[in-house]
Amino acid sequence: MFPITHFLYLGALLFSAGLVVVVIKKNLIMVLLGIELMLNASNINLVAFNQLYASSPDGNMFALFVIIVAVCEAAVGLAIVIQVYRQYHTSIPDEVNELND
Amino acid sequence: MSVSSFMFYFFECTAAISAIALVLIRNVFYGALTLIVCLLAVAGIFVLAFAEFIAVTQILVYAGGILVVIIFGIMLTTKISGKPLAIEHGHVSSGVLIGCSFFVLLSSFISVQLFPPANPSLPAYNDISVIGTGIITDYALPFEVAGILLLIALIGAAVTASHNAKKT
Amino acid sequence: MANLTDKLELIGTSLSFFVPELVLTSGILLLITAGLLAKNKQTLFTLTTFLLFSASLLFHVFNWSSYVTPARLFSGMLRSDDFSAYLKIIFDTAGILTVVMTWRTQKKQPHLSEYYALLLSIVLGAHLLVMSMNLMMVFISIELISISSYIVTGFSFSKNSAEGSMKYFVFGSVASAFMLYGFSMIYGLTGTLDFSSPEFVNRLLETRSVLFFIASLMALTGFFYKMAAAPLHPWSPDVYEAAPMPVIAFFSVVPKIAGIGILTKFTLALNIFGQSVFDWQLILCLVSILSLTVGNFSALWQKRPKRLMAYSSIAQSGFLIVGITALAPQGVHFMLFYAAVYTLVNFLVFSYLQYFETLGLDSLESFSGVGKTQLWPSVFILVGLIALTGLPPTAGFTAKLFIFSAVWESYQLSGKTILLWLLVFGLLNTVVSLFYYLRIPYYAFIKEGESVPKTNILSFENLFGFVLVLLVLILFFNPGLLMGWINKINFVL
Amino acid sequence: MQEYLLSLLLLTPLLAALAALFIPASSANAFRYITLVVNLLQVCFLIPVMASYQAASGLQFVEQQPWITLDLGSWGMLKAEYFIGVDGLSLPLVILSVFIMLIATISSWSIDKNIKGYFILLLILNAAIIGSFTALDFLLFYLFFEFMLLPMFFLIAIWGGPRREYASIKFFLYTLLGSIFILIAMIGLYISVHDPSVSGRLVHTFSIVHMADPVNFISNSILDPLNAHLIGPYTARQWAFLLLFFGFAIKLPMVPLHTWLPDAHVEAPTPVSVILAALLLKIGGYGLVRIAFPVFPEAAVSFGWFVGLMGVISIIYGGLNAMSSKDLKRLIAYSSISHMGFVLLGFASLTPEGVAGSVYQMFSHGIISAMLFLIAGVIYDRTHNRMIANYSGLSSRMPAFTTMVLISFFASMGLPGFSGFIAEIMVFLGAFKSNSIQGPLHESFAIVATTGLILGAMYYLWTLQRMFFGPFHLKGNIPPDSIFDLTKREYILLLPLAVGTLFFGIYPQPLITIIDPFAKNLAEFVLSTGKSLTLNP
Amino acid sequence: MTLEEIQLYQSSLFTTCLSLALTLPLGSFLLCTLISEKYSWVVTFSSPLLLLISTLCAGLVSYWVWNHEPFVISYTWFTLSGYTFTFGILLNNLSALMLMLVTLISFLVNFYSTGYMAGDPAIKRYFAMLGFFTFSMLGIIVADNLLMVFVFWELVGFSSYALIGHWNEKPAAAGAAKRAFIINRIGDCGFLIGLMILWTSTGSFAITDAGPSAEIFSWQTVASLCIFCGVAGKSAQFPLFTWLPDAMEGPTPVSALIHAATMVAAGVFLLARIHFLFTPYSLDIVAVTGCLTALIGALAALAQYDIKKILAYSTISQLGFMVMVVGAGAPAAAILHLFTHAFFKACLFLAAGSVIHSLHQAQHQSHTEFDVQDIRNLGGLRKKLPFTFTVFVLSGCALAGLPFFTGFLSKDAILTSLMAWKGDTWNWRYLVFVSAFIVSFITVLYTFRLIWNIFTGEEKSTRQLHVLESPFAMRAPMAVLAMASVWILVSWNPFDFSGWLFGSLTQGKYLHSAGISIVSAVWVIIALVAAYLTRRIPIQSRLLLNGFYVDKVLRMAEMQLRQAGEFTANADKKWIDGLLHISAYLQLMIAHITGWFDRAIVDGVVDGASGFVRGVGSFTRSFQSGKIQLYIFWTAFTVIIFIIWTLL
Repeated sequence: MFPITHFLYLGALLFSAGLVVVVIKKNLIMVLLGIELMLNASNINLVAFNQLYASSPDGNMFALFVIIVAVCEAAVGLAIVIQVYRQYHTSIPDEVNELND
Repeated sequence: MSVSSFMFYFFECTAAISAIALVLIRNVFYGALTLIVCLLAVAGIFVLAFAEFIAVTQILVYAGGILVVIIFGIMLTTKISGKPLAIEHGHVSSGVLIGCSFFVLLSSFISVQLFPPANPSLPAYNDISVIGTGIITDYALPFEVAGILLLIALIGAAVTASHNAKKT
Repeated sequence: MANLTDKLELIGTSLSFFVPELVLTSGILLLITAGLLAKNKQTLFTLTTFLLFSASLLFHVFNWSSYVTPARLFSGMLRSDDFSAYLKIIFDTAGILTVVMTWRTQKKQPHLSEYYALLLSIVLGAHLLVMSMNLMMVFISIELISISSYIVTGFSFSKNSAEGSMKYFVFGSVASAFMLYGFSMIYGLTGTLDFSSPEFVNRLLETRSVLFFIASLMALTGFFYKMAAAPLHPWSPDVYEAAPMPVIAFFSVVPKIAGIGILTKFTLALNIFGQSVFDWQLILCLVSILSLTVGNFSALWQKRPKRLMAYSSIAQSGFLIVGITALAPQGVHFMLFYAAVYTLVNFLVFSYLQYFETLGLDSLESFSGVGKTQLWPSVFILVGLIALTGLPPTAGFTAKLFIFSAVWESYQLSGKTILLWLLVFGLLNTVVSLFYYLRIPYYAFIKEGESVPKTNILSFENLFGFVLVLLVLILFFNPGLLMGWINKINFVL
Repeated sequence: MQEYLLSLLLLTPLLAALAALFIPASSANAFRYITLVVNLLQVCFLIPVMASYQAASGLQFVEQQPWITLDLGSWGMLKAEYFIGVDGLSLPLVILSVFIMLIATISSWSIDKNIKGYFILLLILNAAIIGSFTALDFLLFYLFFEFMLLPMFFLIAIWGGPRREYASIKFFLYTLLGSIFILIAMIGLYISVHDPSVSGRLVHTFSIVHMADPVNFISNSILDPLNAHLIGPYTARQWAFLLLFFGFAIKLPMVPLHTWLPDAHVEAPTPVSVILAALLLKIGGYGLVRIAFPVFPEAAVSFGWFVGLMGVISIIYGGLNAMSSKDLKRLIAYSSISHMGFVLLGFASLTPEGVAGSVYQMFSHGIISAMLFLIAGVIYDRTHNRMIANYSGLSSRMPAFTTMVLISFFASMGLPGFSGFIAEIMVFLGAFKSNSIQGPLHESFAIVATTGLILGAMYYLWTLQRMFFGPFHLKGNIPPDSIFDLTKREYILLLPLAVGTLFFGIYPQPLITIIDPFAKNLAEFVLSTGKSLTLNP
Repeated sequence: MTLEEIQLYQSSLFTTCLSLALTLPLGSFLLCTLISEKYSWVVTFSSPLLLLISTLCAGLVSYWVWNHEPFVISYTWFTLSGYTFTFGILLNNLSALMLMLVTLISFLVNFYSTGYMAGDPAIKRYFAMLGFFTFSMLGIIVADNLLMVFVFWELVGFSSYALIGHWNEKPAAAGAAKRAFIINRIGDCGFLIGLMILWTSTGSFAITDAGPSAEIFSWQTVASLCIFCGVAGKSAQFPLFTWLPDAMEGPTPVSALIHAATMVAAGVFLLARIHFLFTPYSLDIVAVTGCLTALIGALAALAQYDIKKILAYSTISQLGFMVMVVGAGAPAAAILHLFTHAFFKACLFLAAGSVIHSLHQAQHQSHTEFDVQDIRNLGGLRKKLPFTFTVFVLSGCALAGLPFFTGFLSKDAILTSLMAWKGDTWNWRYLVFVSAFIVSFITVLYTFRLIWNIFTGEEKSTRQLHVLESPFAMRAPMAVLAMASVWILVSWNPFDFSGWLFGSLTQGKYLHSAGISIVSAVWVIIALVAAYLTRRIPIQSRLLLNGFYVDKVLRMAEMQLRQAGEFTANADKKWIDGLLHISAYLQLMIAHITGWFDRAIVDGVVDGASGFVRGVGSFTRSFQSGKIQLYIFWTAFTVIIFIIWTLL
């Protein structure tokens, strides 16, 4: 098998990239993509680690459920995005800030 | 260098590059496509990490599911205004700052971390049956809850998206 | 396939401990289907939900004895013990109160059946969360809570509510992504997802790696986010302002207390009886001080009651965390007391805010002169706010007294200066909080203003409020009623 | 009956308040009379107490019922009791409270805005004050202490003058700040103190009596006197003492924590300022000697000089401020700050004379300040103008009133024959003597404090000269016909007080017999225990 | 104590007399206060009557006590932690003498007042305060411990305040009263400190306790000097004498009683009473102070225009005389002078009063306006007021210390004791001795200038006035007092002061030098001549007129205090609240921006704490921009901060 750290580096990269995307993109859909990316990063970790603790499929199972959750989030997220778009006629997060101090 | 290791590093690079590309790209549509590439690469990595089932799910759900939905979403949100798909970046410095700092932090500590050695014997759970039994025994509860989660999510999404403020 | 069968056996036995959750689940399905069939039978929906919650509540109360001995369910996914049972009772009570609040405005609430289904699923998630012993379970149940919350936030279908749910969604997903990453790392470093299992503890004892610290910190962020504790708080004011009043009341109790519940379990696991190399007490102290500061000080500026209460709830989660900073059973007991009192008081205040909202008072200025025409509501909300401030003769005072005693005690044991600072700072925050808690009564009683029409004193709200006020006072004069019960909870990890 | 007198004293107002809740607000006079009746009842309850009080034997009329008893598992038990009683310190103050509340009620007769609320709050306040003077359980004391805040807040904020919001909130936040200090100390104390009467398991008690005995501190607890736990420069016990001291000093009020007082007084309606000056300020001093000094004797000894210094500063600073204030009520307010300084000085001296003098001062200041504020009220009721500069030569138009003013002013100046003199002379003797019995104060404190007397003479006589003497004329468009002499009700209010201060000035023995044993015991206990604790920490 | 003494002291007659003598003045006070307005005429009879009775009783008591063992009786006032605070009576020769003196003069003044104050609207208050004053004065005299003395000391001050300010609608009177009280208060603080020292070191206030101590810097020195501050305040010693001239704003009989005869003498009396307490060191200070006062008073008296002011300054200087001789260790001489001075000075004041009175009456008939007290307007009243003239001359001679008058004898006693005190070797005490002579010289000067200016020469403003002699009620007391200024009163031999009085005060231990008598007699004659020659020359000196500007200094000090008051008031507003403020301006600004609510609550309240609080608030809330991505950024950022911080 391959050195575990290589998986982890990739995971870290994906996570950070996802974070950056979430913060900088001026489009809600892109933010969504960023979130997916972050979730995937952890998936990589889980699967990779499962190789070390092969006695039980915990890691993979977890990854499986993460994917399911990701689906739900994506679905709900899109619904919300569309609703926001209906109300504000924009998908730029910064312009959706009526609620603030 | 064996084929498998070549594949592995190829997938790694693809995933990494596409991830970074996703950060840089200013077009929603291309962004979505890059993400597909990234996810496929990750699926490849899963395969090489002896998790074919996860890999398959990844490909099906993401590539087949989420991405379609997302692209559909893109269409929906851009069609109405007819704006170009190009988007700007905001808060770049802050975003990059935290992104980099996280990556540096994590990778630096990952590099010094010692992990227990993998047991060389080929894992036994490799076949689908283990997962199958797992789902109905040890992981029955999470599985059921996930089901409820999906249900709630779909109902919710339906209500949210379908409800038109004008009507009520 | 022998072990398969007896695993199924195990599941069967576990189900006997799982009745309330099953009730709730079936309730969800029931309501959804009912919603599809009968669109506008609001009272029916309300009643059903009410009954469901009370069923689950009563089950816990009557089978209390069965929870005293901890039991591992679903091959270690969950554990049913009296700690979680107590919290579950709080959740169900909160659910009931929310239903009552909603009942007052159900006519104005579209998609009522789905709305109730979502409430049920949130409570279900909370139940699972406080029971779960397994990171996977934790993740899924938190997601169950979160996703339902995202949706229910948008349930007044206004411009703002859409924005609120969007913010909630984005922030929440990122937070859970953090948590998930943390979990994955913890899994990698300990090799197990069950954080109560001995191997988890053993790995903890031998690992001193920074990576593990970062991972667990990221995991904690997920919990802090659920509790809306600083620095994971920014979503809450916007969400609170967007969501319908009952939902806010619900949010400020159920996810918060679920969060503190799992936080307690997890930090106690991490702390391994003080043998951990990392100073988790410090982290908790910092977070609570931060929450108190952010909550109390930002609230000073607010002009709208909803937003004000949002910040107050941030501060309150700070106080809840104060309770567990001691990382000692007694502190947790006091935290449980605080949680119960907080639930009561919170619903007291919110129900009256809703009442006043229906009279058209949605900004602090608009409360001017309400004390004249709406004497009892104003008096009751005053009692509630005093309790939130933590002044005698309300249970709020007792609760604060208890949790800060816990801090002093643990300072006495550990001699960490940060605890002393927490004590002084936390209590001085009470003075600050007075600034804004007093604002509503201040307007109501002291300012003259165009006052709303007089209404009948014997309204439902007053009855409801009176009961809650009575409870709050009784718990001050005889906290033993509750503490005696709480003290029986033997808190084992 | 005998042993429930205090409870009756305490609960009657509460019950009355409860009853009054259900009377329709329209029947205004009902509330007035209810309150009056309650006050008279309290007087009736008080008489047997005074009659059968044995000065020699400390705490009496003790009533001790279990209130909160919690099992805290690993910690042992938590015990708070309904524990009340009176001794040489609290009895005079209770007597004072009852009579002052009566007078306040009578002077509230003229209140006509939202009468129901007003009198209910007054009743609650009444109970709270009596309670805090009789409570011997720290939690109970704290309950009553806090309970005073809200009624007072609303009384000032709703029935107050033009700047009432400012004044009320300022009052509330200052006092709350103080009570938070006290709360911190209280938490520490009850965790560190156990009840020796219960053998077997550890019982954390709130009883002040137990706290006042060093042996009851759990060994190695933070506040354990036998092994000092250092926090920064001082021991934890010294910190706790300082917390209590400042908590109560805000209430007292002590310079520089006093700025809430003038505002509160100026804005509050007359009866409320009477209560505020005559009773609420006393609770600060009361708490100081009831809790802070006996519980932390060694801190009291080591910080005594500081307390005394603060007292002297308050005396002089208050006097100077009074001299320069243009508003009659403000002047009186500052004069009370100056007079409460004597209380601090006397307590700090840790001599029997000093302590007795301070208690006597609290009592006499209670009477005198009530009189002073009533006088300010008399003028304000007539003209709604309190500016000293706007009046001149009132004595020609209001001779009787001027006599009352003379009496109150000279009483407050400490002229022999008035109660203030006895108090101040004892405080001075004590403060000067302190050093010679290894007390904390240096002679110079007393000597400097005497300037307070000169200042007192200056501002009062100056006020007399400006307002009452000289040719009669009014400024600030006050209608001259609005000036008329005392009404019957005002006589009824002022005369008893005048007689009181004269009586206690000429024949102090009865009051001193009550105070003396307490003062002697406290002074000796604090000084000796304090010394012994500081010698072998 | 012999048997018959004991019997006497226990006899009910004695006790009744004593109690009557002491309490009747109080009775008059109560009567006057309680009696209703429309019966106020009663008081004009009741008060003198009561005083008369009390005088008679006092006379009897004094006669019985005279030259016997002192009568001592003491009751418990209150007991505190083992100490007993007593009030009691100590009657020895000294107090007996004073008892008689005070009651007598008080009676005379009361009697006089019935004429002088006739028709005054506040006559009730007047007689009430006279009675109260007499009572408290008697209290000082008979008290057997210093605390009691202090009590009555203050009460005397109070009644003096009330009487000076009797015509309180006159701003000058009100002001004078205030200043008198405050300056006395300053002295009394010294007294109080003395009491504290006494208490701390002996644990009692008894006058009979506490023998003198040998060493100089003992607590007795300090205590005695502190008490001397009180004396300086009451009997107008340097530098606290300035209130006495102002006090002349009060009615003249009051000046006669309080500010000439009795109250101001109380200081001297106290000095004599607690003489044992004084160490040599403190005695020297006393002597010097007295000498200084005597000089200042005498010189100032030269330059005054106002009759009463002249008399006031002369009183100051005479008091200085007495204090000086007490300092010289001869209290008996001081008391002798006190005794004589009480009579003739009271007489002088009453005479001046009668002049003023009759001139006022005259003014009322013919509506002319001029200051009747200004001697520059007066002159040649000899024919118009023959009786007053004679009385004035008689008592004036006594004041000047002419032979065959009491004044001569008492002065003689003083000079003699001073001579004895100064010793034979040359030292600073000679200065004191010499200045005593100078003072007596100046005394003659101003006395006769006064007489000449009022009564001789040609009339000035009073020419066309039809002046009448004052009524009997006023003449009688003057006559009595004038009689009392003849030498017979104190001793048979006009050149030997050692009469019944002095003899028994000193138990016969005194020295008498004929030399001094002759010298002083001659000295007086010279002075008389000088006075006659210089009578027309007006002395114009602002310095003297204002009593060496000591008053200015005091007023300046008072101003300083007021300044301090303003200062602290500022400190309150600006600093103490301002410490809580971040700054007043910021407060205002925020207030204007955020509307009245914040002005009322948040800014206002605990003014700037809230400024600070709001500061923090606005900081914590500044992250709430409403931009979700920034939320995420801040959160992630804080998490990183957490990680890094906890790792470091």
